[in-house]
Amino acid sequence: MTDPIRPALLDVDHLKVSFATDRGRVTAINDVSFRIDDGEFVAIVGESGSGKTVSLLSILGLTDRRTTFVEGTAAFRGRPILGLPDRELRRIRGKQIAFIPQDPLTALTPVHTIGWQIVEQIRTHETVSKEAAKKRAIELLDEVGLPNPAAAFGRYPHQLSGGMRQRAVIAMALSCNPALLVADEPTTALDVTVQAQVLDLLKRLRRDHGSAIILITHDMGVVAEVADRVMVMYAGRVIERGTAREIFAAPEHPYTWGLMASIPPVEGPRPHRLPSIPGTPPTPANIPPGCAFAPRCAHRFAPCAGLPPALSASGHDAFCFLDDNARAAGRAALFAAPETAA
Amino acid sequence: MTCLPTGSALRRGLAAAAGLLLASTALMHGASAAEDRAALMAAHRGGTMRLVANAAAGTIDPMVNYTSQFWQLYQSTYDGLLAFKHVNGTDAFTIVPDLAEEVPAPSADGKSYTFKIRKGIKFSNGQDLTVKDVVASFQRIFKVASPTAGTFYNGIVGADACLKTPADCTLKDGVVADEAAGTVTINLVAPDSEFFFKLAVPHASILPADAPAKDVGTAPIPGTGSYMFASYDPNTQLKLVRNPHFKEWNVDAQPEGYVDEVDYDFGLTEEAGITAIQNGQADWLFDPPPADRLPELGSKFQNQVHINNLMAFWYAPLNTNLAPFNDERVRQALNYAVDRDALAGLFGGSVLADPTCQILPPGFPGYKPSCVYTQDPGEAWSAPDMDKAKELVAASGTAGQKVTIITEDTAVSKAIGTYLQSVLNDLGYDTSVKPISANIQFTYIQNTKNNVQISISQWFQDYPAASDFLNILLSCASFTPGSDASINISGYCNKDLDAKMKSALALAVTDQAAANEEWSKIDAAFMEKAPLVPLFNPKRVDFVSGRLGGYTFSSVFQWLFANAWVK
Amino acid sequence: MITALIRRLAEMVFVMVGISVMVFLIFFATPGSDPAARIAGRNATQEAVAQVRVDFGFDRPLPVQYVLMMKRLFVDRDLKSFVNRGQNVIPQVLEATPITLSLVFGAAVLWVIGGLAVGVIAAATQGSLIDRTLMVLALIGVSMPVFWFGEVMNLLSQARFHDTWLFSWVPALGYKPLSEDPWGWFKTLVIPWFSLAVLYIGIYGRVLRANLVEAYQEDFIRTARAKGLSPARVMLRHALRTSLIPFITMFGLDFGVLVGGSALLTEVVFGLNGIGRLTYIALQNLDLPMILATVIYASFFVVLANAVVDFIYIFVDPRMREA
Amino acid sequence: MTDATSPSETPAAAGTATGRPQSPFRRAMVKLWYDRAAMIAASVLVAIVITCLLAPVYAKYVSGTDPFRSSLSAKIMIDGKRVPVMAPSTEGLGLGVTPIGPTFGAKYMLGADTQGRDVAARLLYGGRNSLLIAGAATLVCLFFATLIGVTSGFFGGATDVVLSRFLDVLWAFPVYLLAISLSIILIAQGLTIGPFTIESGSLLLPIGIIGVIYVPYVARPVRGQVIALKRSEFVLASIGLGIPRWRILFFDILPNVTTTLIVFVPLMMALNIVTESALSFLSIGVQPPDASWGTIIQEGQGLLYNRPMVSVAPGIAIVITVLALNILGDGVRDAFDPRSKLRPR
Repeated sequence: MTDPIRPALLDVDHLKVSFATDRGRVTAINDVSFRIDDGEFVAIVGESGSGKTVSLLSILGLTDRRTTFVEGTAAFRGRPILGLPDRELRRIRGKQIAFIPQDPLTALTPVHTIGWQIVEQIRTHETVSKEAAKKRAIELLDEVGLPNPAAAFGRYPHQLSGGMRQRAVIAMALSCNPALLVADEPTTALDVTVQAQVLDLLKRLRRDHGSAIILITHDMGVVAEVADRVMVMYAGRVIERGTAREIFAAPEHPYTWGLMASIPPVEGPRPHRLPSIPGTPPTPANIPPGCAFAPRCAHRFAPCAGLPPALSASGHDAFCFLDDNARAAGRAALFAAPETAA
Repeated sequence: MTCLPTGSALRRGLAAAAGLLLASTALMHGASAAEDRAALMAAHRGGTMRLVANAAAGTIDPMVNYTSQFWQLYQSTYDGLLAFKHVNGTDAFTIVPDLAEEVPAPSADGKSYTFKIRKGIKFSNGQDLTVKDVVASFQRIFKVASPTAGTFYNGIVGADACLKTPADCTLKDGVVADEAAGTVTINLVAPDSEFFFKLAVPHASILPADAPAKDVGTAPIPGTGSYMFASYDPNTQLKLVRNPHFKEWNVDAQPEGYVDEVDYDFGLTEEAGITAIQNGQADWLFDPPPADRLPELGSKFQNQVHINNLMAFWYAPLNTNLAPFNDERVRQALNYAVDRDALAGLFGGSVLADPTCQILPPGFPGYKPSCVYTQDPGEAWSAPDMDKAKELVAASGTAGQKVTIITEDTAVSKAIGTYLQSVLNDLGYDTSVKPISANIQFTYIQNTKNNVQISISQWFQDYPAASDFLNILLSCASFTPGSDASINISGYCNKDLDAKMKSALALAVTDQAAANEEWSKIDAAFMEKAPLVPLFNPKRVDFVSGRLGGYTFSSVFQWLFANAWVK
Repeated sequence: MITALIRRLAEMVFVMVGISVMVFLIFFATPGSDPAARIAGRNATQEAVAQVRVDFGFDRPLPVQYVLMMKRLFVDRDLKSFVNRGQNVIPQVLEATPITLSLVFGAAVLWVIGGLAVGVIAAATQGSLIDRTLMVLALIGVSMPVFWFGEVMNLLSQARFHDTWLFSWVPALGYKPLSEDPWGWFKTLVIPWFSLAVLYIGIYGRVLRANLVEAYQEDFIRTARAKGLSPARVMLRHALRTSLIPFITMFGLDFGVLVGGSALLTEVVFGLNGIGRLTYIALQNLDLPMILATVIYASFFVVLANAVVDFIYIFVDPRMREA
Repeated sequence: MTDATSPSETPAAAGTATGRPQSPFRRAMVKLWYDRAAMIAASVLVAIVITCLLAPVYAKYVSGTDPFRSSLSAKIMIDGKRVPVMAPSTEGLGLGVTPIGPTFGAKYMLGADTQGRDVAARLLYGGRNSLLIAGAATLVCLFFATLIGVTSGFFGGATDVVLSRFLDVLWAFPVYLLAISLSIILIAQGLTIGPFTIESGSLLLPIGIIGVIYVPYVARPVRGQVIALKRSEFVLASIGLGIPRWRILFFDILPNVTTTLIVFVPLMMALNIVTESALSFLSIGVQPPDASWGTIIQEGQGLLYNRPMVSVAPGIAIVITVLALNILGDGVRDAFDPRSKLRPR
């Protein structure tokens, strides 16, 4: 899959992000490495607070430079982008890497029209006339499936429904034909039917534009539908990685099992209650030493007090002490559970 | 009072200087006055003079306005039948004929005067002055409810009816015109020794018969003076220009002015006014200079400063009907205790105020220097006598009572109040000070309903007669309980002295000198009873521009702008 | 829209009537407020006082007096001062207005520019020394009583350093009409403008900085940055543009209140005969007609400012348009 | 100083470390305790208050003069020479009398005022009054504002309409004009309410006036908050459970309003000090011989040209005090109600 000659689209290596707080430095992201190639659709999955958004924001230089410290390397098409001067980074941001924010209501500046904001992005990166930019914006709005795009152009964010806003945001992200789209939970704020439409849209866009997509989500169901590859994050680390098929077929980390179990079954009777992982994820300030998931893990045992072995360079792997047998057994027990409970 | 010697020496020195100045001007008005004046006129005539003041003085109507600020201007814009002489100092107390050809002698019973009106005088609108205008003007005093209608002109026959129903005022038998003879005869109910003075104040100005029979406010009425009001806006400017129809008829009564135009600008603070004069942007400031500029004026600009006695005094009326000042001893005690030199300091120093312990101001008819409330009683005040004061208070047994001093909220009045509070506290009272707006304080302290115990006030002469102080401020008739108009603020009514004042007024009709003797005795008699605490006689500081010449200060109407030049 | 307008108008009228009634009642509750004797003049006879009382209608019941006075103020427009006899009240107010407007308008220009600059620079350099210095200065500006600051400015420019090059251009206190002497107008007003503006630069700078800092935590700022916009553009077109809404509200109300006479301390200190000083003097003199005229004028501006702010709100914030 | 860009609320999380949930009040106090600027400001304020309270000591043992008694003819020793406190001008015509300037010694450290009184001693006494009035007026204001705001917001209906209109009228009346109108009347006559009479010179008058004029500024946000609370779920739940209204008022509404009020305290104090000085500057605040910083500035105005210290010194005292109050106010607001947008004026 990897082409040794051509550099990856985005190559992140040993990313570490820490925050300055009142009580000293707190590490939020630790030792995150991954790479994405052109046209790939990668999902990063985890509960809120697991660091999935922060890691991507820090790569894009969108964290607060005064309070956030980013270490490690990240290269976009072979060019290191961490620590790049803001001026140069800005040429990549928005043009080659576009960001689709989570809540389109708060993510759009309320006092400007949709069209104005799209035109602004186009004209920031390309020297085109206002008219041309407007025409382009309307085309984009049309492309993302907004009915009556010319009218939508002059609308303010609050005048559109949630789904329309999300489409508008996607249109904006697409405006410079980016090579990489980073979508931060684009469907969370939407209701189920609209969610499906937006996901379809993303899939279609990848097909039409050939952009790679990183989808940040906490919803394994979404992942199953669209992703080529999956990374599961917990407490600032990647704890499992593999192709979507591998992970859905044979999840290896107990945390991933928990996530999978929380997907409502597509067929059959709905369970009374979806099983959930007991406890809450730790905040960056109090990540326990050793395996961070250990306190919530039903399978924890003595070694979990230390750090599990690092993930292998590629392929399907999990950040866990359990050996393959134990993994298989745990997996089996978990998937059986809902049925027995029912 | 260790600083006294220097103070009084300075005072004496200044008095001498003032005397010299007086002598030189007197000379000028001597033998060849007319020629000198012609020469001066040739040399200095023309130009525009700029006067400045913090604020205007209200209505421009000479029969209604009762402020020294505008009375000063009326001297050269309007004429009465008679006038105060336009000269320096107390010579200005002399009555001279103005629109009348001469000062008439009274009739045998002393109740009627016949004035022969000068011919050929025109109002500034070109109309001729006739006897009709004179009659109408006297009616108008009542029709516009002039503030002094009931006090100055109530002695004219028919005035009673006019006061009751002003609209129908005719004064049919009081002011009688003889068109053929060109005379006007004024009949009085009783002889009045001060009637000429009353005719010489602006309220008795002769205006065109067709002047509106109501307060004209900001619309000037044509007059006969050497200047006329060209425009008036109380917020910005009052402009005076030469009366085109004026021809000088009596230089003592209505001299022709030097300058062509007078711009009187309002709205400048005192500070700004002083600065403007220093920079030569203005020629004269109406308001007294602020205290913190005085040292600078007295040293750097001493040639531009003129200091003159005012016929006025600052005093503290004591309410003789309220404790503790209903006790004569307390009133005397306070008189003894007050350090009048310190008070003069609050007014700007001993150069600007003379301590006084009597009611009549120096130089005034009937004035005889005397001071009982001092360490060595005699002619002049020397130092407070605290021991005596404390004895008196102890005798009265009033120590510890509460006293409230009502002052104006101006700097000087408040400072005096604060000082008096210290004195009263020293005497054993529990004292507080209550400053109220200057505009309200004067009526507030008069009304017995407000139960004012002691206040700070001033009295300025209307015309040079002892009665203008003593009779007005302390007669029983001036005391009206429950009214805002009760100028006897002390509420002091002494039947004996009241009778004496009446007889002095009557005596003055025949023998002014003997009457003045009487008045000085009355002055002293009142001070024995101490219904008020005289504080000091203020002086007027005029700060003028370097180019202003011909400065003349009349003791009646203060600086005479028509006698000054700017070229 | 029309009903809203009418409602607004009714509210304005209500508030103004309320204020005038309040002032009227306060006036008649004041001892020594009976203007008859003051109008009659010093040493007037009782008859003269009584005459004045009848002439001016002080003997009539209070409601009648109120209605008559309002009628003379609004219908006949010839209400006259109690203190300066014959002086019409309305022209006085009209003449004082340009002075106050000059003062407040110039100060407003200064404080809007200053407030924007302080707020934007501080927010852009948040946490740095520049930010801290600006915030301390702003706080000092907020903490200085305006009359005292004005006095100190006077002390420096009129007395202490008047003879030096620094302040030798400063003219004497007072006002010069713009129409007659534009340069003089400017020179006399520069220091009053500055003195008045300092407080508001402080307030506006602080509020704007707080709003901007808050805005920077909003998602849309992240979106804007993710779009690759320059920091300046993010600040000005996105953060500032959204933070301007409370800024404008504040500005409208402050401007209204100041034009309505709250600049009186500055006017008193700098000898400017504006509305504030007029009101203050009228209050001190208990000149009821003048008080009523100025207070109604003042409340009119305050209420008007409220209405204008609501309107501008709709203009600036598209979210308000449908509401 | 605080930064909320970090994804979690780290400082707030500290509460859980002790294992026992802290009350919001305690937590806010702890946060305030760690706010360095606010604590410095608080110390400065305490120092100012103590210094002002020591005014009689200063007057008696240091300056040795009675700051409320005129001493127009007093003399003091400077450099072995006896110098009059009130020196008549000796130059030229000898116009004017100038009080002694700052000696920077024990006596007349900051010079004398027009009455020959020690400005430094008066400054301390003035500070007592300024602080007292500002503090008391704040309490008065908060009391009435809470009363009106809570009554109006909680009971609604006709009560609300009447009170809101009343606030509207007060609101539209420029603050200083309102204060001046009230002062001119009350200072002339004092105030009589039933059997109680406040004398015209009493400090209670400026306290009352300043307290009242800012009521709308506090009452409106309080009313808004009460209305919001009334619609909040926990109050609706209480109503649904049939809990009596007065209980809801005292146990659910008032404690929540208290936070707002605490935030208002230092800000209102700062505002009131400035207002008091402005009124006294217009000579309608504290009445002589009592002093406040405003009256000293006002008295010094007449000496600005020759003895600027008389009005500069109290101005600096005001600036320092108000600055400290504002910094403390910022700290209190950050600690108690970080999202509030209070802007009392």
